[in-house]
Amino acid sequence: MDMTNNFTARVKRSKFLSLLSRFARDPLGLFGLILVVLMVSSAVLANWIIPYDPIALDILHRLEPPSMAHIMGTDQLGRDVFSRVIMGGRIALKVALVSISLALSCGLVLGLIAGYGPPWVDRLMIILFDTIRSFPTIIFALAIVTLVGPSMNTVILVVIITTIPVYGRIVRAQTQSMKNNEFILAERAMGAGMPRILFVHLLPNIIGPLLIIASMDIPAVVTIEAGLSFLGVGIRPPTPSWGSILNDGYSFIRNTPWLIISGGIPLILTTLGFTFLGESLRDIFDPKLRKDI
Amino acid sequence: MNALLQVENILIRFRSKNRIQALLDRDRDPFIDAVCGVSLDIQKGETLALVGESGAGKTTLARSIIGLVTPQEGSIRFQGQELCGLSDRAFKPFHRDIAMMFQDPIGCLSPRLTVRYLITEPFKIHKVRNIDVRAEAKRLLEMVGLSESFADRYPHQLSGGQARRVGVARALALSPKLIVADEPTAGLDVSVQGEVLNLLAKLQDETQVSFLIITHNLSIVRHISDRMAIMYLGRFVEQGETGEIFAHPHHPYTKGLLAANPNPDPDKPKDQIELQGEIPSLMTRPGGCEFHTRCPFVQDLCRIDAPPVTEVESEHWISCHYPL
Amino acid sequence: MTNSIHASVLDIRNLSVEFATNRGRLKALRDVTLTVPNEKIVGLVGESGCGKSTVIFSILNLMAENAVITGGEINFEGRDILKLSSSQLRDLRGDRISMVFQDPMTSLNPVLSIDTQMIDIQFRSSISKAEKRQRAVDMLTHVGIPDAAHRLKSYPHHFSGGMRQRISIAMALLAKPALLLADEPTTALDATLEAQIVHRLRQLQKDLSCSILFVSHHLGLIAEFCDQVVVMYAGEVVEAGDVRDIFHRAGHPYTQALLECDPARIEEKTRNLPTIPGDIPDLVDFPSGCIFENRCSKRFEKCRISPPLRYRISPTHTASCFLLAEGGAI
Amino acid sequence: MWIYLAKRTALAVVIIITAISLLYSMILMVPGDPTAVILGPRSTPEMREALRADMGLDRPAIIQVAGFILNVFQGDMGIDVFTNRPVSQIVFEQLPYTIILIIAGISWALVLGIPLGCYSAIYRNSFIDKLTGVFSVGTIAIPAFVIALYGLLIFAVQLRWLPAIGAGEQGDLWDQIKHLILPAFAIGLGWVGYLARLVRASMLEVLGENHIRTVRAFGLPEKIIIFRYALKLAILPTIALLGVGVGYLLSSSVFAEIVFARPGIGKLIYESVLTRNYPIIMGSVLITTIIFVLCTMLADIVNAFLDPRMRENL
Repeated sequence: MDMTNNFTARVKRSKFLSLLSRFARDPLGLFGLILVVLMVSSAVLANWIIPYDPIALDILHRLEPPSMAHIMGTDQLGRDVFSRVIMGGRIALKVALVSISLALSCGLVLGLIAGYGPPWVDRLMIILFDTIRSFPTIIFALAIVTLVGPSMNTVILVVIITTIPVYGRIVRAQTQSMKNNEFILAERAMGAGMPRILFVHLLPNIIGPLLIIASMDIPAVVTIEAGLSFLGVGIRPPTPSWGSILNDGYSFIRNTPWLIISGGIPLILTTLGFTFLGESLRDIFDPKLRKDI
Repeated sequence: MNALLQVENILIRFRSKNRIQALLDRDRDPFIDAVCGVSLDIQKGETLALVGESGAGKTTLARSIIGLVTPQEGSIRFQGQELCGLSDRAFKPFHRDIAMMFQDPIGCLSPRLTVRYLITEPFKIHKVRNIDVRAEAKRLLEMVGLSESFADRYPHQLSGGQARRVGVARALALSPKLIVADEPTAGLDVSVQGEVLNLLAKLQDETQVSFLIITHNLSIVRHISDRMAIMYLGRFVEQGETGEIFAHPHHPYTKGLLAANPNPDPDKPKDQIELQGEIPSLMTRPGGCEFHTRCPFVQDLCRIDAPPVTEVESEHWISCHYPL
Repeated sequence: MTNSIHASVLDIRNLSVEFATNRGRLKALRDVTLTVPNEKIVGLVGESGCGKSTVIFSILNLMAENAVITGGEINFEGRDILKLSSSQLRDLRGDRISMVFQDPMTSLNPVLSIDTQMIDIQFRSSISKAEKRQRAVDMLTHVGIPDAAHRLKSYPHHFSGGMRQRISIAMALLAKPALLLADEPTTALDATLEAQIVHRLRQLQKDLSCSILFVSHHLGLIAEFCDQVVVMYAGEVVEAGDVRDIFHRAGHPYTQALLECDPARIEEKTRNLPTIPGDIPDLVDFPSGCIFENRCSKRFEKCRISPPLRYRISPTHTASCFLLAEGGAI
Repeated sequence: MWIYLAKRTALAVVIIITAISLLYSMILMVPGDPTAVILGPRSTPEMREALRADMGLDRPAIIQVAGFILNVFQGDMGIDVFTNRPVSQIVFEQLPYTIILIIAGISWALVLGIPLGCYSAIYRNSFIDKLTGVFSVGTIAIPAFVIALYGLLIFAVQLRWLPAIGAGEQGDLWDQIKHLILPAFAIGLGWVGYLARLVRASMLEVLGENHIRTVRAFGLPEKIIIFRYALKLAILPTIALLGVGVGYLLSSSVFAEIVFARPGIGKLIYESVLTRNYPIIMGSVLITTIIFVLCTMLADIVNAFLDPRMRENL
């Protein structure tokens, strides 16, 4: 017993140091990391990267194929597609970060309440969570859009409403499985109050895996944003979005395939990047985390 | 007699089926009694051992003393004050005087906190402010025989024996009057369990703390306890002085348990009794004497009537129709 | 029957096993030598981390993936198991050698009935399904499962831990193996059940005249149940002998200390129980001398420098300690 | 078993009722005249007035919601103002197209995903396993509508192997199948990867369990170990998730139907969103939600039925 413990102690210490070398040994994780770094930095530095104003019209040069002047060509209104793609990435990332962090905080609080609170609160929360989860996401989103009207905030709202139950469920399950652990009973036996148990003892054990799951949800949110914008009910024109670029491309699919290609490739690369990175992070930090959530 | 802890006729029941299920099964009594009608007392500086196999209700009884489980009937008095029915807030001061140690030496420590935080946490919980956390941590670690270098470790970096010592330090932090220890040697090798038991004995000599020790390991009970109680299906079948019970067990179950914990000697006599069968489920308690299904000396009366608790010798109670 | 030719059914010589870990190679077993004679029960005793389970898992090659056998031989009925092909080894499993595992709650398949599982393991036999079922019922009755014919169709979760362990034993003995490996078969059970099952196992061993290699950390059980005892510490065999050699005339300081520590042996009440201070040495970064040197109360100069060999104390009794060297090394 | 069935059905009913109430309360929460939302555009003031009286908008919200739930359970989801036909009728006309698409999508995902997952688990770390790993993560990550678009671009527009739009001629089975291939491919691809990964993970977990070690110790042939002892357990979580899968496929089928201009619920909803025709949207959301809830219920029940521990205990 001593032997194995000594052993894990050393493994832990060296773990931090070997993090980078692990990435190097995991080519997909490294690939993901590079894609994510590219994506994030292009979103941050967008204003310096874009050669044209992404919403400036230039009717004379509409639907031009890629050239030196417009490396991804122009769309049906003559706007530079490359600039729109870069700005679209910025929007996608913004939507993802805002909505996931809000949903995560709400889900965390609600999940803790459900998991640690009295059984009737738990039952109520579970029914609420399960109800929201039982709406097919996109169809439900379309209903909300019809009611509230399309805008970026609607997209964020839709994502928050549909992801809170996911996080809430996870936090609840973790809390429930942990609240009868001996270390929590030991705290209660010492007279520790509910706030201390929740925030000093439960939260630190839940937050790690949750953050990894949340980071793996970024591609899903980017997909929803692009999807709604593709349907024309997401980000309002003329603000660029990968979804609306794809929509433009769809309308002209028979003669200008580059629009679809340049709207789709960054979307695919981003979702792939975040997914590979998330998988890799999960394998490093928490190999036991369930793979099917 | 003014005992430190006095438990009288405690009854703890759990719901065994939810309401709908009970209704469908026409079960008017969808409960199981984990502990039924148990009485005990512990004096200052004394150790009482609670012995029994899994499912006997030992842990439930222990948890009710610390307020984690609420008994349906009976009373638990600590220094004369009633603990049953107290709210969490009203119970809080008693957590200073009654500490509990849990079974799993490593699992009962919050995994993301350092040993220093863990052993000084009782001060934070009970708002003891005028202390130096570092010095206190050092003092407590020394008391349990660990060097100060352990203060910065995390639970998973400790061996079972070390973690158990940290658990003891935590229990000791507020100088309690009673420590309830649930299987203090569980998961420890024989060569290490002695260290932990010696430590508990030393602390008792120094501080006059009382122990309620729960264990299934009879061989340690002989050395660490003054009195012992043997539990079966939520009831005490025998209770008395440890030495007396080891020398003259009167209940067949006690005798069977003793026989199942043999002295490791290949030449010892093999005429001892062997209990048959397994502990019945709490859902289907046998009628009459509840031990009759496994008793090698069962007679007709045992199947019909539950035996009363009788004092066979001074301070030695058993419940058996035909004591050995 | 081949085992009439060989005096011992199992003969392990200098078995070494290593585990690949992040820190390097963990030398879990080093030069383990032990013998299981025909129709005897041999107890393998030691504290956690001593490698006793690794020994029996390596016999059937059921070890974790990061384990490598680096040397030695495992002779079973005269054949070295380590030289067998995987299909030859599979032919031995559950036929000539079978095994009972530690945790009865997880060692049976939860979604298949006992009936299915007990018929499946008789896949080698050409008798009819009804006959297989009858054999299963007979064996279940034999290990003490009441009303076995009716309960055969039940699933594992219908049985208590003790009953499941009886089922596991019944499955293991169904093919009448020459050797039964038992990895702490009663540790997860209550003391009274432990006694029942061990007594039953002893009876079955006599009826089937097989050998048992019984792994346990419970000294009382070993003393009562076994004919011979092998004591392991930190991946090495430190002492081996007849059960009375070990419990009455223990030679190795570790065995002596281990026996002293058992509170069941101490008749007088004491508030100062004996212990073995110190920890098991690191098995990756290895001490050069005797493995027990850092915790031994009788150590001297030589112990630190080189490891002791195995020395003979009596015809039936060996130990690895310089203090016992006068009998000569083996 | 019967108790479990009853409980699970009750839960489904509760969830459906909660879902209806949520949807209806959303209308009431949005600022503006709820009758305008409910009747959709092109409603006249008289119609709104009539509806207001009919719904009793002056009554407490809870009674309104209850009335609405009652209506839905009687199959009444209102009238579409455009065509003056019952909403339920319009939705049920489109439903079969979507259901066929989903069944096609999930079937090919199952047929390919489960064997792939098993193979990966059994031959762990082999080349195929690693390839499957990359493939499944990749297909999960790529949005279904992008797959649909690229499928359209490559196979229909550039290569012209498959038809681009519509559901095919009525009565011409071959034509209909040809029209089904691309959309089913698009919505199922992600699920091939998802199922492969799930089956692989749960298979590996089961293969590491103690009871598998037990049968190995009996020398049972590997084929029996995998197909009888491991697969039965490993498949359980997959079955439980198939219900959830229907929900995801309902979402992706919206895109597939729009991209391939295929009739179906998705297309219906999309057109209604553009015209802000709320009654149709509400009806479609309700019906798809009910389908989803029933599918998860069915999956849970099948799961419970296959697992003897659940079969008796619940």
